[in-house]
Amino acid sequence: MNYEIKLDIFEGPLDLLLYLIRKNEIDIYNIPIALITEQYLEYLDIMRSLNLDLAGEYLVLAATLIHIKSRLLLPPVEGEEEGEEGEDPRTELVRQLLEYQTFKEAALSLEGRPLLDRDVFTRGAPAEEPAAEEQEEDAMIEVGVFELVQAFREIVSRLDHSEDMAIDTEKMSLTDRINEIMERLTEAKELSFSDLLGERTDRKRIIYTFLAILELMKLRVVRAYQLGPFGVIRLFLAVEG
Amino acid sequence: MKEKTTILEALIFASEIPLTPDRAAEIMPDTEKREIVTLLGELVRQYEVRGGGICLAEVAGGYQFRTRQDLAPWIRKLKAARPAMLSPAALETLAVIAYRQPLVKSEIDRIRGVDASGALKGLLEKKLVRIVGRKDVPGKPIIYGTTKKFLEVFNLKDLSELPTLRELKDLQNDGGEQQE
Amino acid sequence: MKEKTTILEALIFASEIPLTPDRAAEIMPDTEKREIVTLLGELVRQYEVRGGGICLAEVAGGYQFRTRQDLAPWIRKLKAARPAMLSPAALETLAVIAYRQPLVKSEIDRIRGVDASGALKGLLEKKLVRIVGRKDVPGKPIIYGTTKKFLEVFNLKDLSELPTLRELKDLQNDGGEQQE
Repeated sequence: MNYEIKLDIFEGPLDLLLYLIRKNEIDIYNIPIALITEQYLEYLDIMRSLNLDLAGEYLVLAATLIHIKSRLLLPPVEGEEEGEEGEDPRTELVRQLLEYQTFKEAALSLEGRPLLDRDVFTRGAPAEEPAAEEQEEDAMIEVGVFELVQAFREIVSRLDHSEDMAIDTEKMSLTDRINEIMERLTEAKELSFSDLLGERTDRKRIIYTFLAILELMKLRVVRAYQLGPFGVIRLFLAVEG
Repeated sequence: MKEKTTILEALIFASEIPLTPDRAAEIMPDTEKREIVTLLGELVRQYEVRGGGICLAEVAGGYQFRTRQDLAPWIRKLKAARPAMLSPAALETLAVIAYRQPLVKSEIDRIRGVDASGALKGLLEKKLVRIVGRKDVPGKPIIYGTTKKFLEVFNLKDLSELPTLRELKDLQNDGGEQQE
Repeated sequence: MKEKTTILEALIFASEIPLTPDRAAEIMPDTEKREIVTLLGELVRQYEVRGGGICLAEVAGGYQFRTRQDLAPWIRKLKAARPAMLSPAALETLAVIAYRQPLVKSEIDRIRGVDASGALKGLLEKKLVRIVGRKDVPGKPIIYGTTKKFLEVFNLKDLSELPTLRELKDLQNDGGEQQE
């Protein structure tokens, strides 16, 4: 076999497989699995010997190929796998390859479009600013969630002390609850635990409400009083807004 | 030249993003959107007929002046910088997102047969792809979609201007050896 | 239109600074500077005669397209409601509040390592951040949190839809795919 191909050109195992199919001028609907598996494994060996970082996905596909090969070799078992009788074990792989090939084509067609700053260019000079009038207050904001989390990540990475800054969705649900409680307390001045729970008393809500109150007490924003043992717990804002 | 066309031309020129007919109608309250659309169409043709170095392109739902495509070598000389290209991995990932959006990362990985994390992050940073929301299934995975900037960069009026996957498939079937 | 004029027009349009005849001559080595000056003069007149929304002005020894001066009121209207960009400081402050809320200013300052007063004021004005309450400690510091508008602007159903740091980290762990 001639190995002078550029190994790093492959975008993944499916790409490598497509390459082998094309190279051998094989009908994609009738892949000679034994041949292709053999060549695929040889390529993996070369990649490994060149110390190329072999993504796990390459090995997964190798296993799939070997599995398909073994199924093709076995005589069909009577009775077993009745539903799949006659089903070619290569079908799923072919479907996946065709789908991938379509998107590869889509990528090429995207690249063939007149690209901004490669093929076409917009006005280079910044627009002259006529004397600016005051900006509208409700101006839209042009950043997305990704920019926000990235900004936070950068700050966290700057912190030298290893404070636990991991944020999970649980914490954020808790924050939602805290905000809701604060809003309601600011209006009502005083609320009981069951007032806060309202109609919806699913388990998660009860837990988060309880945790939110604990958090607010710890923050010294809210005070809780109980009228005698087993009495109703009443919550107050510790400081008037 | 009609006064209204003149105003529209100046607005398109001064706008940092493609000017939408809606935006133009907001700025020109005496002109109906229908009239604006007609005038914009006339202006596009006017620039076509003139055949100068600039053309009026319809992108991302709006209108923007752009240099004519065949003059790119001259502009590249002016800018003296190699345009930033997307890697094949980034392009593939972008194609999957463009055609299958809104979708989650595991779906991208499945189609490409490889982990798309690196490519995805690059596309988010380039603002070609954005986080649309979360899917209401266990684990609440993040849903991705393309941005307006994607339309601007790839010179698309809207997503429907992309060739359909069927058209691309047909291309493959008659194309034969299209790689390399 | 002459091919050379077409190239000049595209170069002027795409140039970040007024295009000088010298620079144009560098880019177009087959054309003498004298010819370029003549062509530029013709182009200026062409735009004058056309009387559109754009004119070609001679500024700072070079040539630049500008909107016609008398159309300035329209351009001002266009610019008035332009999307406001958050400054990096504002974005950082907002990120800290979004992820660590409810929290007091001293906590924001501590995390960011700089005084957040200015950024905080801007965020309150933009109604992205609000005063949640006061902490019952000496000085009664104000506690901040994000608003409903924050959720709207960032297209979030609720705060738990914010991507987590872990999710972002997962995206970049695979740095293998070079983006160029």
